[in-house]
Amino acid sequence: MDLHFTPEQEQFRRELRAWLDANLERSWTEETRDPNHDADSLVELRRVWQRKLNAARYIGMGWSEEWGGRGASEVEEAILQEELTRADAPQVPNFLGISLLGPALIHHGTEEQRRRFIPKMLNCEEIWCQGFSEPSSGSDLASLRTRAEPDGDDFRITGQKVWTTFGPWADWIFVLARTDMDDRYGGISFFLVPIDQDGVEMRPIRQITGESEFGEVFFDGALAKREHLVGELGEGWRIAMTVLGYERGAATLAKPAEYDVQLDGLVAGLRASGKLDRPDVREQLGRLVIENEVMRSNGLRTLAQLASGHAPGPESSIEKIFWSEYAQRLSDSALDLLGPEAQLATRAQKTGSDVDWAYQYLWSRAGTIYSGSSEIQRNIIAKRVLRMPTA
Amino acid sequence: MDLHFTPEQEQFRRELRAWLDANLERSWTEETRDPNHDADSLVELRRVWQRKLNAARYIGMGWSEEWGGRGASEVEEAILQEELTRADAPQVPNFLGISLLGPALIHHGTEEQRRRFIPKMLNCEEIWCQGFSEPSSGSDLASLRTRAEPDGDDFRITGQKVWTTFGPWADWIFVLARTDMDDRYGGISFFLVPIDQDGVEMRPIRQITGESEFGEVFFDGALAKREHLVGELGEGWRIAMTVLGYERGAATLAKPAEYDVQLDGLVAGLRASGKLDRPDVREQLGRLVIENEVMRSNGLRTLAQLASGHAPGPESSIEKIFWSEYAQRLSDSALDLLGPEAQLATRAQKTGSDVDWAYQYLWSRAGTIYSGSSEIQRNIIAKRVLRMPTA
Amino acid sequence: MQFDLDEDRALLKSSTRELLEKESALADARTVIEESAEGYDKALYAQLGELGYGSLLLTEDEGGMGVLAFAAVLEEMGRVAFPGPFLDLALAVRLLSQSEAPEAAEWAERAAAGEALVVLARLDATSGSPTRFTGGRVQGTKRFVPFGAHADALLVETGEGLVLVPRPGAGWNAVAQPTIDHAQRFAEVRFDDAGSLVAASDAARTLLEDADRLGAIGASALLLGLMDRSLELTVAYTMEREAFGAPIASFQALQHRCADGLLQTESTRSAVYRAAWAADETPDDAGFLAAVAKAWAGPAARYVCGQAIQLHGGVGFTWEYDPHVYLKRVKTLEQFYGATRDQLENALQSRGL
Amino acid sequence: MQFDLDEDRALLKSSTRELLEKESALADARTVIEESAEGYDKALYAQLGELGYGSLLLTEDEGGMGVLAFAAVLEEMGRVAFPGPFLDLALAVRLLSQSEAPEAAEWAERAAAGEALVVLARLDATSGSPTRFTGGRVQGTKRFVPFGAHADALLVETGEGLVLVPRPGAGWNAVAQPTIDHAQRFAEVRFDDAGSLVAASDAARTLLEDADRLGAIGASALLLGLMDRSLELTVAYTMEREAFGAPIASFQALQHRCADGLLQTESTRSAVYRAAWAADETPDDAGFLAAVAKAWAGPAARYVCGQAIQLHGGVGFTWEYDPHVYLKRVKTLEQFYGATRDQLENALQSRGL
Repeated sequence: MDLHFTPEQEQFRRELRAWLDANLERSWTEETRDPNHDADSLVELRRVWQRKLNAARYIGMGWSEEWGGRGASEVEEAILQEELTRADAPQVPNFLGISLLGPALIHHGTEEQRRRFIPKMLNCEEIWCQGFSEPSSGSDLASLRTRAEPDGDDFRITGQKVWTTFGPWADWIFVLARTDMDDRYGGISFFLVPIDQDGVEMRPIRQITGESEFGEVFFDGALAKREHLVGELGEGWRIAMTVLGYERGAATLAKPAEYDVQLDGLVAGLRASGKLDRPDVREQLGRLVIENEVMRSNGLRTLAQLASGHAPGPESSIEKIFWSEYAQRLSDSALDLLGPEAQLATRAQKTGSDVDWAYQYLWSRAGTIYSGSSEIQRNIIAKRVLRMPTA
Repeated sequence: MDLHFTPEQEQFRRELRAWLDANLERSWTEETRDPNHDADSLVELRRVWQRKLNAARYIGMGWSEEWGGRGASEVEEAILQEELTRADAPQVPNFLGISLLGPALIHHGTEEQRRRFIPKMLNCEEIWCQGFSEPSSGSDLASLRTRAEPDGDDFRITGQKVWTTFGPWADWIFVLARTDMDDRYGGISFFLVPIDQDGVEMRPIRQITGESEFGEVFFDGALAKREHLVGELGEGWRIAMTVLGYERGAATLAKPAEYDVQLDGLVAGLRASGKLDRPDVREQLGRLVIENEVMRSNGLRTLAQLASGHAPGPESSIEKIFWSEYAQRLSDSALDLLGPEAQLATRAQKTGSDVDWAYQYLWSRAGTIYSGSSEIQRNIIAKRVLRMPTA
Repeated sequence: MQFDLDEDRALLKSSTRELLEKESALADARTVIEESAEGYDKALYAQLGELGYGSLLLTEDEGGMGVLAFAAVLEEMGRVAFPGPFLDLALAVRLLSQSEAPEAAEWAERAAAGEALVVLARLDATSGSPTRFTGGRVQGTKRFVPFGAHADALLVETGEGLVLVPRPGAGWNAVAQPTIDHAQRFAEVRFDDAGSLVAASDAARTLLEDADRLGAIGASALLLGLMDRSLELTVAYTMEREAFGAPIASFQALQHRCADGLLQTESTRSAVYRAAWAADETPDDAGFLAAVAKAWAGPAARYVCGQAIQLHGGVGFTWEYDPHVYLKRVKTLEQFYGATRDQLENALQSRGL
Repeated sequence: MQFDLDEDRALLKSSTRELLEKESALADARTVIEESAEGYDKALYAQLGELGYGSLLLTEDEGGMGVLAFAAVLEEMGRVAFPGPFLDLALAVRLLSQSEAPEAAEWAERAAAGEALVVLARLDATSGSPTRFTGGRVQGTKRFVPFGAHADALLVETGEGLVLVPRPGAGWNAVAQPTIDHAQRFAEVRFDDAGSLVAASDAARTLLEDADRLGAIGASALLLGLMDRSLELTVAYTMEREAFGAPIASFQALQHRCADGLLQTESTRSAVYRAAWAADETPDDAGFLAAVAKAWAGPAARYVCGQAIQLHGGVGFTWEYDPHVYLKRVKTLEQFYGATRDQLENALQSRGL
């Protein structure tokens, strides 16, 4: 057992920190509180930030040099995400493109597809969004009904996708669509579709936070060219599932780092209000602190497993459940402990604790739903890890 | 809305209290701590206590005068149970006979059966136990496999029953047995079987508390006479389900009274150890106090519904879940709050709080399992109250 | 014993439901919440005033129907997330009607009629001196004054007692304090205004204790309505929504959480109605029971309305669907009118602990 | 980075499992727990001593294998609810071996070899004066001394430091303190006995802090083993047990609780091994991580082992089936070696809060 980072990894972290010090001018929290910003200018800021990161070769780090990467390991990727979180850097607009589509193209795409799409994805000339979920297939993704019908050499896509993060600003969407209505898994194919065309309508979805970071997309005979089919016909499900697995590890250190920042804010608020010495408050705070540290321990373990060549299995469901439910406990407790000031509206006013608690409280509701709800994750653990039978 | 008891009910309570003052010499807690007692002498003490209660016409109070009762309402029955609990009186050995078999005989038995069994049940000349559950049919009671086969006019019973409370001291057992293997519900009949015969073997089951209040019974061609069949052949399931419904209401006030006694003990212990002023302790204590009061509010509501002629429906599942899970939270918190002394072994030593916490902690584990586990209760609420569909 | 409401109150409750469903269905309520400046429909409040709702919380002798009737109405208001200061206004009316100060009766009448908005201003600003009443003027700053910016008069808690401050000619020196709950309009109000004492310190304390107790019961009744309707919406949604070829309502894990929701909701009902009935009938234990109801209702509603979002899945996280309106209301109501932690302490203290 | 144990420790762990499964399967452990006077198998402890387990917790320089190896062994002991003072003995050995007092080395050796039972006596009686060491004698009363009645020597915490008291000729003046956990044998010991100082106040404090930390890690490792095995037993039982025509393992509500059990158990594993590794390798944050591990492991084990009883249904409540053995051990371990509440406070303090 060895939880030390290697000297090279430590060196990577030091360089990254220095780079962030030099290049990140304002934290994301400050940006979002700046009344001169609107949703569009914030996206533009993120685009510029991604270009900076890309120029410094921090985007797609795990890919080979040929595709702009450095062949970095999962550990370095995790360090990158941890440091970006600690520094409160903006999230890059193409994070779904980078984490899902990039690997899909590298492993399953054609040479032409890689050349055409990867560079513009990396430097954010084109923003990508993901077209997997549909209004009536969320948890049960394979029940999707959007269909792609042949039209000459090409395809025409009809149906509806939803929860497309960054959809309202995206140029392209990668879509799972049905090319065979009868084959549940084998009838799904993977297409790249430009959004700026007749037959594609993108509507923003307003979230409970008041923002509209998601969209829903209506396809009405939208054109998907044959050359923009990824893999073979009917390989879409397999590609999607493989690629979802590549997300592994990246968030293992970033999540506890994110909650450390929030915990520091909570402590500051409690200190300011003179409550930090109350035993009831300390007990609740202590629990939040140790839970986050246990989460970090799980993360280090996953990372160590990856580093020694073990693929993490469905145990990653444990991490998903843990961080998403913890985030709810944390913001919920903060609202309780800090008193009415913590309820002040999202991103409107500062509290003594310098965290937008009301916003976090609302936003934390999404984590247990997206990317496989807590219910689905528990099903996975019961069935695939504990091998409990299906009813 | 009116949660007052009637003047008659208040009068009943006053008389009962006076009677208890005069007749209950030592509390049950004191008796159980008396090293001169063993399990048998404690049962004997309970038998004597039941006779006293019966002589004062507090047993089977809801039955008609013909059968020893006073035609009392559910409210009076609830007051009786509440006061017995407050006074920490011993439980009567025939409580299952009184609450289940008595009503079964009164509503479904023959005149001869009533005359033969009810008086001896009331004055505890005969102790009854219940033979419903089987090793492989617990939650799914209707899957029971003990069978009764005709033998001339009579029946021979073969099979196994389990969780028979007071079984080790019982003279008779009322048994659900299968008279038709193919009819899930309609193939079950209700028999009265003497235990002291060849073909019946009763073995005590040791519980996690170390006591053996339960038994398991093995039937190997045990004789059940035709005259001891209750109702018609195949009516057993219907009778059992009707009779289980008669339990309604009796515990509604007794449970919160029981936990009030424990809460008083917890407060005394916290006061003695100087912890009662700690905010973390007060928060936890406060939650236990208010939860018990909410339980009492539920109980008063159920009772008021009964008093105004409404039958409580499957909502009684809410009360079962509430008290059984509360009892676990209460003893668990007490062990945490009172420190190591609260862990001292069951009924061996007193703590400052004068409650046998370790015993309560273990015993509380049973409540969420017996009489329909918490899982079954939640199924009932979902399906019968909320009308959610079966998978 | 009887748990059902008597005929008058049952009729009040059902006619309130009818009125609210006609005049302020959730969709309308949401329009008011999301678009109006004041945060409530003035015309509708005037109509409620005419119908006698404004004086509902007064005793029957005073022309009201008492706390139980009030709780029944608030439950219905909770169900449709009825916007505005109904609870706060009722507390002010009750308080003013118990004062012997000459101005009080008139303001009580106007407030009850829905002609004037009067609410309590309690919480002092976290920094600065406590609010004082000296030389006929109120000086100090109050935060989280409900609907304070639009009030016609404020009942201000000061070191000297409770002071009625009519809106000054130039309007309030107020800053909006928008919270997580769009239905709630708080303001921080800075006072340097003329006012008149409606109750001196001891009398004020008694009145405010009464207001605290009724505020707790009222907020609990709102929470009851919110969680009751939220559970209904959730169960209905799970019946419609299909996954893996079956309505998700058939999945046991979801069933058990809905069952827990029912347990929480029905237990809240028992606690709230008992506390409200006690406030009318057995005042000795009403303080304890009010604390019990509020300490239970807050976390219960948070559980039910949080689960509502979870069980709605993706759409539960959208602005368009309703569950978030309930969750947000719940979070604010849980924190105000005696936060859970404070009510637990109140419960212990009223039991002599 | 690597999470797996290195070869030596992995071998130690697997050979410990083999040994314990052969020599002390749960059935045998239960016989010792339920029937023996001492609460442990003396011959088996001597055998463990011969095999070097007694000095395991010493550093490699001192002939041990350190904390990580120790945790791995305790996890295995937890799995079979291995009875006796193994953890307490190891703490005493470590402590004695760090003392410079002349008697200490000899006792350390005998204790490590399984020839003498030495344990710590920490908690003063709730009434009476704190334990003192004056004029070469220890005077005072210690409660909850683990396996104290059968100890050959006790390491007594006094106001003057840590004092070694060999069993007096007439035996200890001890009263058994049986708890909920039959596997644990506590005694209250009244001292008026000759002893020798093995560490004076400051040095004693340092040694005891070390013992606290290692006790927390050791207890957490035991809890890990207990819940790990308890979950296995439970999942296996739900696969066998049928209701309504299907194995109860197919019911989603039960599946989700087992899934939560795995989450709790595997998270405990991460926390315990990280803390143990840190105690060997990065002592600066080992105190914090030990507090984290213990504060997490207690409630986690209580959840898993409590659910084990619930999911076993009726048989879970019997003496015959094993789940209660685990639950009882868990409750005691949760309360001792730093109760959850105290470890939460330790965690905050070690973070400077």
